[in-house]
Amino acid sequence: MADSPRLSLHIPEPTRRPGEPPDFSAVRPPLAGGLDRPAVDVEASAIRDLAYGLIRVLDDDGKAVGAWDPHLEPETLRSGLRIMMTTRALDDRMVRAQRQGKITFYAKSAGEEAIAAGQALALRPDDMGFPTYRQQGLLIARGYPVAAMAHQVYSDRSDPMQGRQLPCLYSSRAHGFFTISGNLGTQFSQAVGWAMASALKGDDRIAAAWIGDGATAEADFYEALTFASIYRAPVILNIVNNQWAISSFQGLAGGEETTFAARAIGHGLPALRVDGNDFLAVYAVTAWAVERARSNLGATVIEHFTYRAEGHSTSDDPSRYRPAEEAKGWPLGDPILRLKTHLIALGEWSEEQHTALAAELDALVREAQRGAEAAGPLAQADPTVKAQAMFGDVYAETPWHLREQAKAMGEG
Amino acid sequence: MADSPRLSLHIPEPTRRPGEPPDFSAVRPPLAGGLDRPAVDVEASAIRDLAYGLIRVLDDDGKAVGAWDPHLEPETLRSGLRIMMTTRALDDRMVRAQRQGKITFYAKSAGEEAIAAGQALALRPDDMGFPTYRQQGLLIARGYPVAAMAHQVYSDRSDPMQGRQLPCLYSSRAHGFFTISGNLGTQFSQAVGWAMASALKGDDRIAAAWIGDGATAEADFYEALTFASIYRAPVILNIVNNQWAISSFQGLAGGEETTFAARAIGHGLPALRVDGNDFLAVYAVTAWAVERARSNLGATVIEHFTYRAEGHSTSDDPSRYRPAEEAKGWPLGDPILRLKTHLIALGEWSEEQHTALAAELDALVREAQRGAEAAGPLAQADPTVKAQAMFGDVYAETPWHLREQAKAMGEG
Amino acid sequence: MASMTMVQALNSAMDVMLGRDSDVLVFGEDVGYFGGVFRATEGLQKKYGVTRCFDTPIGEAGIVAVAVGMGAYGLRPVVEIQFADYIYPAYDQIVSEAARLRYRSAGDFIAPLTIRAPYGGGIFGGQTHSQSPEALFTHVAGLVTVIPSNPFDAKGLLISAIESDDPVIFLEPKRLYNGPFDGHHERPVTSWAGHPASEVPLEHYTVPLGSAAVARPGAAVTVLTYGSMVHVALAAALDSGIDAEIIDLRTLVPLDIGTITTSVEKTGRCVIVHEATRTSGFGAELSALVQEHCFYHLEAPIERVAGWDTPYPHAFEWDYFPGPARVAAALRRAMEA
Amino acid sequence: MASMTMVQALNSAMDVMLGRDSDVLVFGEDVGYFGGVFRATEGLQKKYGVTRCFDTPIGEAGIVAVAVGMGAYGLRPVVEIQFADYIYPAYDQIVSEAARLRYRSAGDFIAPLTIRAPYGGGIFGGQTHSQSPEALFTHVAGLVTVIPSNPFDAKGLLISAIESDDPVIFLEPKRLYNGPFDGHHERPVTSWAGHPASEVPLEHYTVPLGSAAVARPGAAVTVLTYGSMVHVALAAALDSGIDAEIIDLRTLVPLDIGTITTSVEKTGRCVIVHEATRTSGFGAELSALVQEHCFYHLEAPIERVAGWDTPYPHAFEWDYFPGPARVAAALRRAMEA
Ligand SMILES: Cc1ncc(C[n+]2csc(CCOP(=O)(O)OP(=O)(O)O)c2C)c(N)n1
Ligand SMILES: Cc1ncc(C[n+]2csc(CCOP(=O)(O)OP(=O)(O)O)c2C)c(N)n1
Ligand SMILES: [Mg+2]
Ligand SMILES: [Mg+2]
Repeated sequence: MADSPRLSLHIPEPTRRPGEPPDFSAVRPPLAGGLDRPAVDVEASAIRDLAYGLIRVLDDDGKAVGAWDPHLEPETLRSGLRIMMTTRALDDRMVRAQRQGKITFYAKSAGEEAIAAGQALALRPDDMGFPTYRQQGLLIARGYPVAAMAHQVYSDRSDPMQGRQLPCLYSSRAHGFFTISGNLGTQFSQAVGWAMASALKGDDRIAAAWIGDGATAEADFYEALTFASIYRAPVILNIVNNQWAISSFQGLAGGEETTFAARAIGHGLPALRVDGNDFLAVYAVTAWAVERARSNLGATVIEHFTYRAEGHSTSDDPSRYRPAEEAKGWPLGDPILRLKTHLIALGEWSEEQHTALAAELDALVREAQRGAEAAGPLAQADPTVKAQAMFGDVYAETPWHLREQAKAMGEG
Repeated sequence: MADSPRLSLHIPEPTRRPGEPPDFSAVRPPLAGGLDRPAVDVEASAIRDLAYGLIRVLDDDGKAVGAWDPHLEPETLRSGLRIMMTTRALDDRMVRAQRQGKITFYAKSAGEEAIAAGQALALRPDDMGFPTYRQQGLLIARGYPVAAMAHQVYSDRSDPMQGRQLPCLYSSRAHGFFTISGNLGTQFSQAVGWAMASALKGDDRIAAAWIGDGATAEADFYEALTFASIYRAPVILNIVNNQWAISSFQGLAGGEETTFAARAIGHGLPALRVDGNDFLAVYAVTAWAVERARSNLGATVIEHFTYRAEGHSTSDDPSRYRPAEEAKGWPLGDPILRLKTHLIALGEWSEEQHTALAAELDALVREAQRGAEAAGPLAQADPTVKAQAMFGDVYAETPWHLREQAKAMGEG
Repeated sequence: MASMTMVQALNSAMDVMLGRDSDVLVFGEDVGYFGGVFRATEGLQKKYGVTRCFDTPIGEAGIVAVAVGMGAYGLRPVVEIQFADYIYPAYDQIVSEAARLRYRSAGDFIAPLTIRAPYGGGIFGGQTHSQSPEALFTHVAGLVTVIPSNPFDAKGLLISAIESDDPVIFLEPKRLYNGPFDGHHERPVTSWAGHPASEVPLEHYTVPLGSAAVARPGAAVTVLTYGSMVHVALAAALDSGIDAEIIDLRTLVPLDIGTITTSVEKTGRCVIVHEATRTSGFGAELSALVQEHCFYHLEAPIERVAGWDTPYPHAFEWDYFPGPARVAAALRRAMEA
Repeated sequence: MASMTMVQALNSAMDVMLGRDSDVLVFGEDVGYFGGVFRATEGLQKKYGVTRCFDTPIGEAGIVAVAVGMGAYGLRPVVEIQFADYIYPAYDQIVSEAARLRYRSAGDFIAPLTIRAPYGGGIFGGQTHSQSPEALFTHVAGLVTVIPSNPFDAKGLLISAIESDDPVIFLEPKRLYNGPFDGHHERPVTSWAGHPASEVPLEHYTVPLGSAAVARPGAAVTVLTYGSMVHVALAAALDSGIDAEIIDLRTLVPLDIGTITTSVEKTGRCVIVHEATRTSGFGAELSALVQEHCFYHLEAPIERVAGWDTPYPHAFEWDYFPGPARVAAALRRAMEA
């Protein structure tokens, strides 16, 4: 006993900090096409290894290779590209608006656009999504007007959320897009409830949920896995491992010890780990999980291995905590560029088309922005509109005390 | 799309209900001694299979076999037997007291005594335990007076908890026994904090925590695994899978899908799964985890595979939800009987000694009960004692509003 | 009509709603096969099948979260938290999610769930089987908080709660499950049989949310209370001979302010009674509201009788439980002021 | 002495305590290398090393739980919840564990932790970066709840909190971090520089828990308030010309009842101001207490000015935030009654 060593505590730290060169030596992406694609009705226990692999389809030359190649029509590929490029164009424009003091806040999904885009196309439009603030691409893919997004971000008189939500916290039941919470993680277990309801009603719609690497530490993540596995709910549980949670690297969420996909194993759920910057791979794993869920075989956990290419949000300055050049060094590249290269290699796209599309989308988001600015701030709307926006929808019917307060607000 | 099948929800159900014969066909205990004992500094990823095995030392003839045999001195074996038998004697006597209306509530650990006893002996006395209400054996093993336990259970004038806690929710810092919460699970993550503190201070004490199969669904379980793995805390995280959580079988906590030990895998923690009714095996796995933790190699998860031989508590009637004969059919037997058989087989114990010990312990717990009854209910103590018990220790110093309330209570 | 205990009336409410509306479902820890540790869901699984009434893992956060998701789908989940003391792990899902879903989505998604939980003392349950956490919900905009005091109201209010499109926290005074306990613990236990409010229709009916009841009309002093304390207050009025008007609030939010102010304007005196700890309890809000609405009618300070500001200690059930003697003393003080 | 903003003063408190007591440690989301999203822990990791000030996973329940365990070991953890709006996942660990450890173990184990959290509005943070949840803690016996309103108090109170053997909920008005914002959002932003309370000793000192301060002496009406609203109340007094006595409560539980009653007995009028939603807010408790203690001195109904009973909507920052105009109107009503 006397000779027990003194204990010490391990505090995870990233290998590089500002001023140092980036270090991705721990990320050794395997060659594309190297992993088998099991049948969708495989036992979860038979594919535990996939939790430690990385499913990739696009190789370094932009060719689609291996068993996971989803063999998509060029039309679908171009749709995916368009969704991703729209997302990026909107993000860029809105961040500029924030820098100009026109809006209070914005969160981009730069570098991660393949996830929402690829998954949206593999899901059915009536499947319900439970997104985080980085799945704006899902809304775009499902045809929600970019103009309406700008109205929300501006909290303007046409904001469908009536000014009640922080920018980017969209909601659209009609587009299968669950109302985003400011609280991390809460939607993950709710999605399981939605999927359970669908199964209880003998419906054929499934649910998909997203969570960040950092937020996997929230209890809701665990409750989701527990309920999904026990009731075999038709849900896809996506972990978007973009390496960072504000200033915290993924080692602070457990990424030093094992993969995030491995969390599924303790619940007997199948786990797929995918190159999140590879549109084709994202599509392919999602299609596998969709088929499994829709065949009543239960939930799948997917870890999307990606990188948050910019700051956490407009409130953040990543140069304070990570090497300035880190984003550029990310070994899995840029998802838009990779899909573009693939399409061009297929002979289904050209630089000219690309430039033209970028210009078109730039015009689209400018137009959306103009619309938002023309609508004018909801905060300056007339008192009855404001009172409804402030006091409506707290309850199904507004009770006396809120009616009194609305009146008091009106009186100043 | 049109031909997607209708979804349906899986609701786990045990294979047998009251009126049916027990069914343990799913429990196929492997032969004792069949598993290797890895070095304590093994990588967790190298021993994932142990999460799906079952470590057993005592064979059907009561012989200790295989690599996990801890080769204990007969003296230690007899200590273990005594702890288990004391636990059972106290439990039996207190349940009788409850049936007689002398106490309000009691929870036994019948059938699970090997866990607290075996682990207490493998831990150092100054390691801190974060128990549930079924680790009373830990307190007994560490020399806490049975008389004091009876005082607590009776909420009598000598109750060390001053009548504030439900029976069985003991606390003794001096015996490394953390105050038991009525809320399930909360202690599991607290134990990790204690262990982190010990490591931060360069101490050499470790922590051990226990949780039931049912309570693994609480968020605290997950937070414990997360923090323990990330900071490599010196803690042993024990899951006591006694097959039932009040009326819910372990399938409702995920036991249909995989083992509870497997939960460790998603956090990169080593997991051991042990025959919880085998005192030697429990001791051996604990000693392994203790050595690992004390060597600064971090946390281990242990699943103790056992059976809750009686009702959940005195408030429960298990015949309403499980076959009456189920307890008798449990394939892993009774832990006291198995250790007794082993000791007799070793020639270190006899039926006579056993009977004598049982009688001695029966006298001990009767004496404890008499002491509690002699002390008299704290609720009938004089007003100043009651006011202190009621209003003391809410804060370090009693603030004015509590002093006023204490006065008001005194005035009736 | 049948004579029912409160727990039977609650069971009947769920039975009726499961029968009427295929979107209603009931789940929680031990509520399925076993029928709940207090038997509130007894027989429902057998009658409606395992997908309409089922057991869950012991994860209150998960239980409420999946209920929120089901509500968003279009179902009306009724979940049981085994004891109100165990609702805190679900607190984030209740406060940040269920309560705000409609507001933040501008009506796009709603959370029409009912969260049932036995609350309160009187059963020697110690610190974690005795709590009265209602004030932790009344502070949260978007939640409806309901507490019945008898079988008839329990069934009618629970049906209203299930039919409501708002999330309802439905706290059940567990000490009243099997009888109208009035705090006289030294007397023989009484059962609901014979009590007028135990006559409960077998079929569907509602007691509206947001409406109080006058449990005893009186002229001398107004008592505002709910749950178990309604019966304690009735006993205190009897014991003290004070002609108290006892108002059973039934719904705490939204509150029936009209019934309250009418009574206090008449009596000029007010005593508030609850089991929950005093500081920041719902009694504080009631006191503030009465003072704001009836200042010029008040002839005596508003009194609060409440649980002490301590955890509920196991040994001292009857020193903690605000019984008829304490309430009667407050009535006397209010009359003498 | 140095001129400090509130965030610098809080940083200084932690710095002093990390330096003095090797059992103190600081952790939370983004508090280590980065120094916290509001910079409250800036430089502490560099100065004291990664084991004294470090980052945690995003699991508030886990953060508080490990702090409870560390407290039981003998350390004094200071944890940051990034926004008070995100404290609910930890609610069970706070309410059922930290608050009750000493009581239930009869003093065997204590939870001497400090939970810091930025709270309140004024920064266009929307529903989940603006909440004022203090009343959800003041109802819980065993917790101390502290809210400073200026740099000097912030440092002195935080040191007291860290030294306290009780669990302290330490809510920081984030809108005051960098200046004494008084609600006049239409005016240029003011900084702490030059404000008397920005003169902060570099070394150790304490402001005692449980003691209020008179932020402005006055004779006409008593204002009970705390946090950001102290400055709003000061502006309202100035704007209205009403000679209000403004009491900065600083600690909500245990409350400094003496300072309150002395003032109300003098003025006979009372206005309570907080940002939190009105119903069951801490203002209700204050109103009830004032009424109970000073009934015969009250010449006008006690007024409450509070946040509306809705979530905090992003677009309507200044309609929601109870600004000087609303407070001045209440002062006038109190004077005219
Ligand atoms: C419950 C809760 N805790 C803390 C926060 C503050 N917060 C907002 S985003 C964020 C980081 C999230 O990181 P991650 O989950 O990896 O998602 P990412 O931003 O990388 O997409 C934090 C800590 C929050 N919103 N909710
Ligand atoms: C947070 C919480 N939820 C629910 C309960 C009620 N409860 C007490 S014991 C129990 C079952 C626990 O089962 P398990 O964890 O398997 O432990 P065992 O009793 O089998 O040892 C339940 C649901 C509780 N005490 N705390
Ligand atoms: Mg991330
Ligand atoms: Mg169990």
